Amino acid sequence: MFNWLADVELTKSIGIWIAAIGTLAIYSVLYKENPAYRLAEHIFIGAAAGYGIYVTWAELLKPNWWDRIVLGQWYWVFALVAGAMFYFIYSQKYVWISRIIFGTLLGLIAGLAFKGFAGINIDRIHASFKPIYGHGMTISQVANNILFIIVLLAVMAYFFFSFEHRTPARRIPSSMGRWFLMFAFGAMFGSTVMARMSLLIGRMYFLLHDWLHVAH
Amino acid sequence: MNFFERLQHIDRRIMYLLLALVISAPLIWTIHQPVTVSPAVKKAYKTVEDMPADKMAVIVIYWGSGTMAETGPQTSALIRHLFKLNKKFAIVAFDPQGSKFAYDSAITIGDELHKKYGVDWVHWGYKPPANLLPLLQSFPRDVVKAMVADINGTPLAEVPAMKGIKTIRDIGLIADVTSVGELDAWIAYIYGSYKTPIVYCPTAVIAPEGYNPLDAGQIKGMLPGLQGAAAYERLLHVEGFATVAMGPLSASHVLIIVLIIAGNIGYISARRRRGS
Amino acid sequence: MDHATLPVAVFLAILSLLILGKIFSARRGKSLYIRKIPGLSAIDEAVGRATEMGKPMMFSPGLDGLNLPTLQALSILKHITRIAAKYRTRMIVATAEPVVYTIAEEISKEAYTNEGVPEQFNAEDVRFLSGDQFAYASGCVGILNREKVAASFMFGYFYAESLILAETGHQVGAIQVAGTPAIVQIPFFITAADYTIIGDEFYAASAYLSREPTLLGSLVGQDYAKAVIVLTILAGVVTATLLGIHSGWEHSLNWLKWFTAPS
Amino acid sequence: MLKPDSPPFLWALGIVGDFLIVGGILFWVLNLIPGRFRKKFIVGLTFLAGLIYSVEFFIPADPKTHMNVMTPFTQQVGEALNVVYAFALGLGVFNLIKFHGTNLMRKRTGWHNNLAFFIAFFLMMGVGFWQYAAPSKMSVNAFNMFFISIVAALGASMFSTIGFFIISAAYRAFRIRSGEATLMLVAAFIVMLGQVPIGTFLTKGIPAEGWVSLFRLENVSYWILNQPNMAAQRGIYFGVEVGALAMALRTWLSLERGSFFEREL
Repeated sequence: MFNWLADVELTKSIGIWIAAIGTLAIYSVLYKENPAYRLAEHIFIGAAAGYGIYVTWAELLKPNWWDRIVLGQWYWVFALVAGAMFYFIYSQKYVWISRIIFGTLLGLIAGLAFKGFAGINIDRIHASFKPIYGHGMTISQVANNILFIIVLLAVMAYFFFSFEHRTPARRIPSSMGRWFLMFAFGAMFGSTVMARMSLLIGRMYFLLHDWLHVAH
Repeated sequence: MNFFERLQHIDRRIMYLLLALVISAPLIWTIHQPVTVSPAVKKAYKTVEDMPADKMAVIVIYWGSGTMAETGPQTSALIRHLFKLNKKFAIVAFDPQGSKFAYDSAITIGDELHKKYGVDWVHWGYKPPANLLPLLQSFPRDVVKAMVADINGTPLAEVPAMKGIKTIRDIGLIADVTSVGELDAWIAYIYGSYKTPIVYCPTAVIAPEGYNPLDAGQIKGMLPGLQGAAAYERLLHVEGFATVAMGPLSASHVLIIVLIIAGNIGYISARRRRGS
Repeated sequence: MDHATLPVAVFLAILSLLILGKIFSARRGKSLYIRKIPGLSAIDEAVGRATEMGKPMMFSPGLDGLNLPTLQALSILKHITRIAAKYRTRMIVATAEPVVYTIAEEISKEAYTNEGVPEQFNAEDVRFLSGDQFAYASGCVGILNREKVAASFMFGYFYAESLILAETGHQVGAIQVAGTPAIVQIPFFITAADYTIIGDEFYAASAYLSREPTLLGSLVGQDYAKAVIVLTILAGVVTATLLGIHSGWEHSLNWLKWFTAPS
Repeated sequence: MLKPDSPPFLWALGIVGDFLIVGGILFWVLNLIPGRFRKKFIVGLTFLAGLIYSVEFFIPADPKTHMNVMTPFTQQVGEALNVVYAFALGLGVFNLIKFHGTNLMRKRTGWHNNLAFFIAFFLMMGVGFWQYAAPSKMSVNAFNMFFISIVAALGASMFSTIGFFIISAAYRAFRIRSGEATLMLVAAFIVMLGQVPIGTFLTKGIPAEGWVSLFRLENVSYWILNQPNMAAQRGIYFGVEVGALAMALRTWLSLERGSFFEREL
C-alpha cells in the first residue's frame, strides 16, 4: 500500500503539486482572508508543531540528554526535574516552584549580559576612534570620519531621555539625530527590498519553473 | 477626484498583481542585465584568492529553504571559486535543508570541474544550531575531534581532505553564508580569538548589519544577498540563477519606484487642489 | 571577546555602577525628569479606540525565547494588559515560544485580577501559535483578520515577520504601536505601523509607562552610561587625531589597540 | 543495573523512576522552606545563577587555551540549559492541543480547520519519527516529501509575501509629507536604485575612475550604507545595548520587584 512512497520521482512530483497548491493558498490572503488560506494556515501550524517535536527529540534530547544518561551520566536526570518545574505554573498551591526555574533562567540571562555587551560593543567603540585629521589621510577619509562622528554623536544625543531638549544646544543635536535616523532607516528599507524581492522571485521561479515548466 | 489624485489611492491588490506580472515576465523571457561589483564583493573575492593554498576554507551553511533564492547562489559561487583555485574546503551546516542543498550543489559543480568528494572537499555534516556556541569554542582547538564525522558518517580522521587540518591555524577562511545573522558569534569566538579571516554572505536584509564589522575590520568582505551573488558570478565569469534573477529584480525595483512616484504625484495634486 | 581585559572590566564596572547608583538614588525619592516619547503616549489612545469599537486587541512579544528584549516586552505587556483590563477590553497575546507563553499567561491573569475583573480573563486569549517563524506569522495574520483586531501592539525582538504582522494589521484597519531593539526591522514598523518607538526607547518604555522609581532611575543611569561612551569615543577621536598628526594615522590606530588587547 | 544496550523502554522506566525519586526528594526539601523565605531564596538563586557567566567572563583566561577555571563549567551549563528549555516545549504543545481540541470537540465554526491541524500535526510527527527510528528509502522519502512540500514550502511562501507587503508599505509611507518622511524616501530611493543593474545604467555616463565616480548611483548607495547608515546604526546600538545592560542588572539583582510575577508566594 505504501510502496509508492519509495518512488523518488513520484513523491517529488506529488510534493511539487502539494507545495504549489499550498503556495497559492497562502498567496490568496493577499486578496482577502478566505477558507483556503485558513486551511493552509492550520495545516502549516500543525505540521510545524509536529516537526518541532520530532526535531527537539532527535536533535536535542536524544543526543544531549538520553544518550548521556544511557552512558552513565545519571545526573542528567536533574535536567528533567528542572524542566518539570515549569509545569508547576498550573498549580495554585505550588506555583512558587515554577518561580525557582524562572528565577534561575533570569539570572543566567542577566549574567550573560556582560560578555554580550563587551563582545559586541568594545570593538565598535574602538572602531569609532577615528582620527579627523592625520598624515596620509585623503580628503574623503577626513570628510567621512568627521561625518561619522557627527552622525554617531547626534544619534546618541537623540536617545538621551533625562534632559529637557529646550535650549538650542540640546535640541539641535537631538533633532539632527532624528533626521539622520530617518535617513538611515530609509537606507535600511531600500536595501531590504532587494532581499524580499529575491525570495519572491525564488518562489515565483518555483511556480513557473518547477511546477508549470514555463520558465527557463 | 481626477486621474492624478486617484494615483494616491491605488488599490493594493492592483499593485500585487502588477508585481506578480513584472516578476514572472522576465523569468519566462530572460532579459540580460549588466552587473556591477561593489568594493565589499571585491574584497571578499580577493580574500578567497589570497587564502594560503595549504589551508582549508570553511563554508558555513546557516539557512533553510526559505532564503534559498539568495543563499543558494552565494554558496554555489563560493564553491565554484574555491574549486577553480584548487583550494580545499569544508562545509558545515546548521540547518538540515541547507546542509543537503549545499552538498548537492557542491557535487554538481565538482562533477563539472572534476573535483572529488573527500579529496578536494568535505562536508562536516549538519550540526544542531543549539551546538553552535559549544562548537565555536571547541573546534578551533581540535577540528577532527569537534566535528567527529562527515555527512556520510565517515570519521573525519579517515577523510583524505582532512590530512594536516588540526586546529584553527590550518583554516584560512570562514565563509559564513547565513540568513540568521549569527555573525557576532563568529566574530566573538573565531575572529576575536584567532583572527581567522571571515567572509560574510548574508541575505540582503541582514546585510546592513555587516557594514559595521566590515568597517571595524572584523570581516574581510561581504556578498550582500542575490546581488552580491550575481556580482561574484560576474567576477567568476559564470551565469547562474543570480544573474538570471537580476532581470525580475530590476523590474520589481522599477515598479516600486514608479508606484512611489505615482503616489507622490497624487499627493501633490490633491494638496494643490485643496490649496486652491 | 572571550574574557574581559582590565580596561574592559573597568569600563563595564563604571557603566554598571552609574546605572545602579542612579537606581538607588531614585529609590530614595529623588525626582527625575523623562522626556516625552510620543509612541508610548499613543498606547492609551489605541486601547481607547478598541474599547469604543468593542473589538479585541493583539499583542505580540516577538519571536525570541526568554532573553533581555523579551523580558522588556513582557514588562510592556503587563502595562498594556492592565489598561485593557481597566477598560474591560479583550487582549489576545500571540506567542512564539513556550516559556514566554507561560509567563505571558501569568501576566495577563494577574493584570485582570489586579483590576478586580478576574472573570474577564480568558485563558484562550493567551496563545502559543508556533515556534516556527512563518507558521507564527501565518497564525498572527489569521488572528488579525478573523478576530477583527482594532489595536495591535508589537513589542519585542522581531525578525522578517515584522512587516507581515504590521502590514496585515494596517490592512484590517488596526491602530498599531510597535517597538523593537532589532534595528533592521524598525524601518518596516515605521512605514506600516501608526506609532513606532525607536531603538532604546524600547528599553525606556516600562519606565515611561509605570513611572516606578527603580525604572526611572535606571533610565537616568543609562543616560549617564551613554554619556561615558560618548566621552570615551571623543577622547579616542582626539587621541587618534593627535597621534595621526604626529606620526601618521595608521600608526594611531595601532596604538589605540590597548583598549581591546590582549584578545 | 541497566546497560547501554538494554532495551530503550527499560531505560525509559529507569529514567522515570530516577526522576520520581530525585524530583520527590527535591520537592520535599523545597517545601521545608518556610513561606516567607521563599522569595528571598529565589532572589538568591537568581543572583547565584547570574554569577556563573559573569565570573567566567571577568576571570582572566589562559592565553593559550582561552579558558579559565569556570569555562568548562559554563559550557556544561549552556548544554544543560538547552535540554531544560527543550522540556518546556510541552507547555506550548499542550496549549495548541487544548485550543484546537476544544474547538474540535465543541464543533465551533471552522472546526474542520482544527481537524486539519491535528492531521498535519500527527502526520509530520509520525513521518519524522518513522524515518528516525526505521530509516529506509520509503520512510526517508515520505519524510522529505512532507517536509519540503508542507513545512518548507508554506514557510517559503509566507516569507515571500513580504515582497508584496513591502510594495504596499512603501507606496503608502513614502510621501513627501514631512521632512522626515522625505529624507527616508530619498535614502530608500537611492539605495534601491543603487542595488540593481538599472541604477547602474542610469548613471553610467559618469566616469568609473577618479573622484567623480563617487557620484555613480551604486557608489552613492554603497557610501550611504557604509557611512551615514553605519554611523547611525552604531549610535542606536550603543543605546540599545546600554538599555539591555541595565535590564540585566535589574534582573540579576531582582531590583524590578514584582515586575513579572506579583502574586505572593
